[in-house]
Amino acid sequence: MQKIGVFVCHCGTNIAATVDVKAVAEALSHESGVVISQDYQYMCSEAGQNLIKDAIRENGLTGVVVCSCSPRMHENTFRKAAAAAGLNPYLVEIANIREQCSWIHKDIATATEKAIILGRAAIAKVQLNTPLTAGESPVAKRALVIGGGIAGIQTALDIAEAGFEVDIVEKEATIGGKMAQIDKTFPTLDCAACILTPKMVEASQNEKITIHSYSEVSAVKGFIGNFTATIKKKRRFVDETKCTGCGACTEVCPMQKVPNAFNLGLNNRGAVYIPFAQAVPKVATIDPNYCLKLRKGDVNEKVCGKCAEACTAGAINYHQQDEYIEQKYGAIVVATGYNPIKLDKFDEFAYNQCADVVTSLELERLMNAAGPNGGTLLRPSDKTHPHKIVFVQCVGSRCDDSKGKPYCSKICCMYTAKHAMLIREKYPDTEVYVFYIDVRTPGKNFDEFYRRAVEQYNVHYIKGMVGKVTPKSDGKIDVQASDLLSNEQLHIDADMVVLATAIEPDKTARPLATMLTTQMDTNDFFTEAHAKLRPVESATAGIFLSGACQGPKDIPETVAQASAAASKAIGLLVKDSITCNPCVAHSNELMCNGCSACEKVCPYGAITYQDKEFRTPYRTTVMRRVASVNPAVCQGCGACTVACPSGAMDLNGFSNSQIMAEVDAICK
Amino acid sequence: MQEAIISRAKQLLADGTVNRVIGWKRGEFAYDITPAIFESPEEIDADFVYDDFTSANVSKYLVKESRKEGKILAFLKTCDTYSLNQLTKEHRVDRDNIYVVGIPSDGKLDVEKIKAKGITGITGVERNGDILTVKTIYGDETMSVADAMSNKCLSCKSKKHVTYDELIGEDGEVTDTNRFDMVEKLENMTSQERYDFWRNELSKCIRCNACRNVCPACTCENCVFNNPDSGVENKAAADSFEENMFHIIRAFHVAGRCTDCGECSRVCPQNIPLHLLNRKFIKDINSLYGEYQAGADTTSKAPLNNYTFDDCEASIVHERGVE
Amino acid sequence: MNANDTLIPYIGVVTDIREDTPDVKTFRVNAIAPDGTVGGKVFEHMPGQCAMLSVPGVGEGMFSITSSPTNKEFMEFSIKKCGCLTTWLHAMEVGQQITLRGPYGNHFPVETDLKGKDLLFIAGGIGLAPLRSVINYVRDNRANYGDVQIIYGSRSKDDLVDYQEIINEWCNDDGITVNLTIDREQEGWDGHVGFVPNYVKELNPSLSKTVLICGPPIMIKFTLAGLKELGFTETQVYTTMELRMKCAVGKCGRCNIGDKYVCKDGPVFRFDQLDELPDEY
Amino acid sequence: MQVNDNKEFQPLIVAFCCNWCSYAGADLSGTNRLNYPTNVKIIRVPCSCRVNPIFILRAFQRGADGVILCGCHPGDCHYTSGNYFTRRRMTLLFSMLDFLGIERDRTRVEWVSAAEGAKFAATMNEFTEAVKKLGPNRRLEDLRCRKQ
Amino acid sequence: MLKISIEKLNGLFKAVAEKQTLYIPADRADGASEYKKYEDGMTLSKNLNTLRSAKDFFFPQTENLADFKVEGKKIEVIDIREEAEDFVVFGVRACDARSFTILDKVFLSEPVDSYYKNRREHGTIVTMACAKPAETCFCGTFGIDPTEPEGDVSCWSDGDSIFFRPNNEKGQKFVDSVSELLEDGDTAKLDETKAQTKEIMAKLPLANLSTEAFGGDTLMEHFKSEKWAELSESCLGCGTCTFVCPTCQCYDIKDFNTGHGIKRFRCWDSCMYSDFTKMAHGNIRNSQLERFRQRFMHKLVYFPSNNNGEFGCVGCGRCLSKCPISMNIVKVMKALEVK
Repeated sequence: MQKIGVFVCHCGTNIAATVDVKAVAEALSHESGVVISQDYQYMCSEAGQNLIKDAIRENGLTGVVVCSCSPRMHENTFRKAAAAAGLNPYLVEIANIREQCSWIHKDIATATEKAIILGRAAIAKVQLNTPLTAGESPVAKRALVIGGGIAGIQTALDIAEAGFEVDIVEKEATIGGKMAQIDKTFPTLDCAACILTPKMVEASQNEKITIHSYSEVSAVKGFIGNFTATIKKKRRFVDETKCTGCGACTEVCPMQKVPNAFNLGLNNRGAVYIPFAQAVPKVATIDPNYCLKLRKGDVNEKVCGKCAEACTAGAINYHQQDEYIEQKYGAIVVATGYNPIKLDKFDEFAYNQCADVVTSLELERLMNAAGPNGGTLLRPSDKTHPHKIVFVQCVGSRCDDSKGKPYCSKICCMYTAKHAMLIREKYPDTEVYVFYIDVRTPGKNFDEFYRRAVEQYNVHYIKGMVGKVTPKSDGKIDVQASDLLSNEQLHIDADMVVLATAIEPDKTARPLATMLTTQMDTNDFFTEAHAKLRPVESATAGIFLSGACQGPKDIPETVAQASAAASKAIGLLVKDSITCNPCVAHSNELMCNGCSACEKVCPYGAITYQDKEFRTPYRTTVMRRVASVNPAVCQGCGACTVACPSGAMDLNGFSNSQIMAEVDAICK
Repeated sequence: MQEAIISRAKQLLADGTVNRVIGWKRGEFAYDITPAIFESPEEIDADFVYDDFTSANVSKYLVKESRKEGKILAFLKTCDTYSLNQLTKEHRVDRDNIYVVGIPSDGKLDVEKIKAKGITGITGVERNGDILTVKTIYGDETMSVADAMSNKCLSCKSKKHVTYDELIGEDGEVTDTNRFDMVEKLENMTSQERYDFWRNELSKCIRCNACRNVCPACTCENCVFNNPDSGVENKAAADSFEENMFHIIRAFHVAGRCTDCGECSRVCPQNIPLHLLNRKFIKDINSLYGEYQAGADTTSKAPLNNYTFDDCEASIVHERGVE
Repeated sequence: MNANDTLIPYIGVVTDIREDTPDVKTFRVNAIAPDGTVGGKVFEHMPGQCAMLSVPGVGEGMFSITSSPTNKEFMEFSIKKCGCLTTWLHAMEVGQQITLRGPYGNHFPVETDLKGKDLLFIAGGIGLAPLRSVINYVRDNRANYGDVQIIYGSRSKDDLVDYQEIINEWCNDDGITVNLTIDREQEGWDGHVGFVPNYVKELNPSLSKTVLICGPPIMIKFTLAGLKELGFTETQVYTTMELRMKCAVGKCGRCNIGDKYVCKDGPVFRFDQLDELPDEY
Repeated sequence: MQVNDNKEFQPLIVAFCCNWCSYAGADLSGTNRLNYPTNVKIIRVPCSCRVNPIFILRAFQRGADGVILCGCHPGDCHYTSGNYFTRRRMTLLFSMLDFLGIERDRTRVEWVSAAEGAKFAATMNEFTEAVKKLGPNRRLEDLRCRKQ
Repeated sequence: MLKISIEKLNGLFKAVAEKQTLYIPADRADGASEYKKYEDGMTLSKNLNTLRSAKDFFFPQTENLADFKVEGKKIEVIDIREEAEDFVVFGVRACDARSFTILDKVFLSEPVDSYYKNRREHGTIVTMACAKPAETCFCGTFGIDPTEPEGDVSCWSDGDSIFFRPNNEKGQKFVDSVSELLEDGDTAKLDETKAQTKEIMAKLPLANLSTEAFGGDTLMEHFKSEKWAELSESCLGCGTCTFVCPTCQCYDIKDFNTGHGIKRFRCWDSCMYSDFTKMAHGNIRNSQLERFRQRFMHKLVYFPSNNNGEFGCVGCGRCLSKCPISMNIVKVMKALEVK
């Protein structure tokens, strides 16, 4: 038989002024199962809590209902009090008779009547409450950072600094990401390499950090504190442990017509290569698509082999195979970054027809001292000095058709101002035009920076759209545009056109999100757990977001978010175990159909399926596919409980029968 | 057609592809055909039938049958293949253990419609083009085939088999139908008229559960209406509320999963147009969330297990025309 | 409409609750007079008959009446916790009212076939509940019956229903032999250990006895086989099948085994009667 | 249904509120002392997506005259996607109730954030008035549950 | 014999309905017919039989048995039974008329079901002979003559007039109450109609169906038959056959908490339902085979065994036309009678 204690709080006069608390306590004392019903000035006070504790002990209460302020206020207080008296804390229910009764009503009679009904509902519910125990699950003290750009590097460094092992998985041959390709950074115009490469070195030298370059995450299983990831180390045909990065192999390689990916194909490199001078790890990699020996198919054939001959360390290994590493992690940070979009759909800009129409990232390389032209800005087509350069903004950004992206790529306005300024600084004879829709400069010193470009460097900013870019036979490029302010059609004979290309999440992000059971928006940016309050966490517990994989960001923002993600991960890794929310869903396997509806609506990937054997009444067995909920991952939203047609899914603390009992009590 | 099917069934049994066949067995009269499982060529020769009255959708039996030892041969009409696909998607059948032969259907007849014409004592039915001759102990009667056509076939949504291992006959296309006409007509009534319409219909319900038990989407291990803990368990409607509730919940549970096979209305002993409830959901889903045909594939997310950021708000219901 | 209908129940009040085993409680039920006085029985019955107990809103359930008709003060029900209603019953306190209707079914032929006979009671677990009514009836009409032997077994000592009554009363009666057994060795138990069917064979009771048996189906099956081995005939053995009863009035259509309705033709059957029925039990 | 002294029809409104936004919004309207009628009784659920259509039907069966479901604004769900499912489910359910001739103004979904105390109170005032206009729920009630 | 011309029949209905509730088979929009409370302007359906049988009037699908008030530990039983009002069910066919003999054996045997008895006592059954039996009819198998229906009053139509014959006191009372509308009539044409009907009966496809192979003494033989597996394999386990059946009477008793009291009600249940025999300790008929067998064994073996050979089926044919998968008692009988 239930023994329920009801405790009605006056909250001074907050409740008592509008609700006849004595009448409420009296009325509720007659409810089925209620053995004690009291009122008190302040239930949340120590004396009030003691009243509850004593009642639990003396009456052997099986449930407690406190009619008081909002459960958002003191539910925890009363749960703790119950626990202190030996009652499971989840056998406490709150009837909110302050915020949702006394404070909003004026008439004592009706407010009291309503308070009684709310009390009844809480009593009806508590009768069906079951003791719940928060489970615990251990935390593996190691983090996985996916992506080795500035975001990944910063996150890894911060986590390592806190004393935890970190693995960086980078799909390219070196870490560094996009920042390594950038020439200067806005708004300070300091050299990107100068600030990035020390960080790369730091990462490589940190004992806690393991860098898996030229590697991919091929599988992730598990849940917060307890992930298992499989990392595929792609074969680079060079033994990383032996290679000294001397570069001798790259010099002897006879196949020198490989488009240099690091320079975005603006020049060539060898089939065996080190991406750039400060690459980390500084290890050579052989591109099997171009290597004369590997392209043959049979490495035992006597073809080329010059690099192996040149390598004094004996690091070249044509027989190398992909290697798979399985590792346990407590936390995963996604830092997969971005890429400029492909411009195949933007024929109007003649990008594919004309070598002198370049993207902004290509311009970075063209202007970089380590770039193809050693830092001198020359037209890619004829290596001449350009005198007139047109920048086109929002190429593929803020598009309302399917060609581009609906969002603002955020960084273009600023880097274009930077490019314009740098060009005008270095080549005062070069005229620079910028066609823009708006110039967006929210950020510290950003607007000043842009104004400097316009005012000091006389960059021609024209509000308008570029309609068509046409390469002309004389090597010039006709840029046809409209000036929206003067409403004029313009034709500019440009030497170069630079397209501020929209950025998009890396292509590896979506398969990764599937593996991680994290959510993505329609643009493939990872979705944060809460747009405002949990901006660096994914909705899936234990998976954090760093950098542009979550949305377009500039470097300082990326670094800030990287550190934030790191601190969140550290917060998780310092725990030996995590307490799970006991108000989670659970599946009744006898009723489960295995239809997967619950799995489809679970935002956390907390539901998995297994084939289980069930006994039939005839002493035979049948195999059935049934769902099971991982309580460490489930957050208790209840979406699955409604998606489940058979009602096999139910939610602890808010079970079907509990909610229906409340409905019944209210409608009684 | 029947000959082709029978001979193929016997072949597949003989060559060991399958060890049994699910199809239809002839009855006492021309029309009382029972789904049945055949294990030998003799049984097939004796009783297998495929004719104007083999309207039963046998896909639901495969939930149980596909888990048994050995592969089963299922002859599926176009609409039945949608049901099977949906079951496959929901992991309710072991598709690998089923050999599906798609068979064409040019529309099945509904004996209830013949009887509704006042024709009784039926001993045989002959279809000659558009004319149906019903032989009775009181003499022959004729009527148009269209008048005897089962409702589900009158608004056939597709002549295309969406899953099969082989086909007998030609495959058709997904067709445009008038299947939402009646839903639309009801939508255009006033709320009171709709209420009266449904009260009249649903008050006929005897809660025999035929609609649920025949429904290929209703394959729950334990139906909520049988589960005392579900809060909706009941065996008979003791109040008009319970009549409404049963049908709302039944339709809601198959919303986005119902392939519109029409079995519920076909088997209803009280001739309640239950399919209209399902079609209302289908129509809503199509118009609000984009065209969706349950069972057309085995991978798409059901509309109720899916969303887009810019779905309409529930208030759209309030904004519709007539109250 | 003054005629009573058996479907309209009486009200009884629980006046004592005894915890027999971890999952069996024995409830004492008294009648309640219109003026509110509590006492006496709600209705009379014969040993082996059943009553439908109910808590409105929770459900109805059929239970055998554990007390003997010779007890004029109260009725008792020994109830094992297994479903929704029994869980509720187990949670109730003294003073709780419940509804009763009955008595239902036939009874052990204590005034006819069993009269003057040596009796052997074989029970397993909660199966003692219906037999206890007969045992106490026999004890209270001692002169009408011959020797009485009781073989009772349970999973453990703690699972023996009515242990105190067995030890303190039955064992002290003249002419009653009580043989207790438990399934597995247990500390503090120096009695017999082993399953009931085997124990029965070990004890090798005299073939003159009439046997009344009740317990889990599997126990009944093996005990019956054992008895037959010993030379007993089916006409000597009675059992009760009240578990199958539902409406109690032979109308709801559930409890029948073949053409016999357990609630009307039973629940007490002689095994030769069951033999004529299809093997559906 | 409650009966007042002046015998004006007093509807019973059941409001399901998600714990994170709407329940907090309701608290806020209390904190700000924004009145709404006592007819409204709130049931707290973790997320609007926890609300099973069965609960809504049950409320009507047991005597509710109106049922309102409040959750976080789309995009703000504490569980990221719960209210999107709610939106589809309830749209279809309400559409079905309407199809069966149940007055559509008896049901409503409203997104109320934790900051929208005023909106919560206004919504409840408005909804109560709307249901009051409809009169007692007769089309989806269970006569057995009607108070004598 | 007393008669009324068919044109005047509605006048008779009106007169009856003035004094007591009258139910007549009326046509529905979908062409089927069902019993409806007579109101002015309604006409008698020409259909052979109603979708649902007349059993509903005596054993309704749901009925309140008793109410309870529970407060704290106290329980109050409220006997809600009231004397039923007199009513007339008109146009019951011979098969359905016989169903009351069967239902009476269940509900009026000890302990008597007062709810059923009450309605039975206050209800007058006016039967109507059949003239145009359907292919699904096989009442003859159970010794029912559709031209000689039982009931409190038997009626016949010869196409022009309806003839009345009271069969008992209650029937006489009914005939007396409308006697001023009736006149004496010649039955020559009626006899001809009856003879025609009998001819048709002999030609019905199920005319030769026999109960010879069934009855109490065939229990073990049929119970153990191997044919049940095949017969039941496609059964959906719905309750259609049982709910349209005029003789099926299985029920369940449940409590409903209204929030201000408990209502105990009885509702039809079906032995075909998977949870029919599910109780706290388990299910005694776990498979559809067992449940399917139970239904037909009950009608063909158990019931006759307990009721002097009377079968639990009246051959109305409803299950033949309503079973979703067309499995029915006729197919079962034909399968089982083959040795």
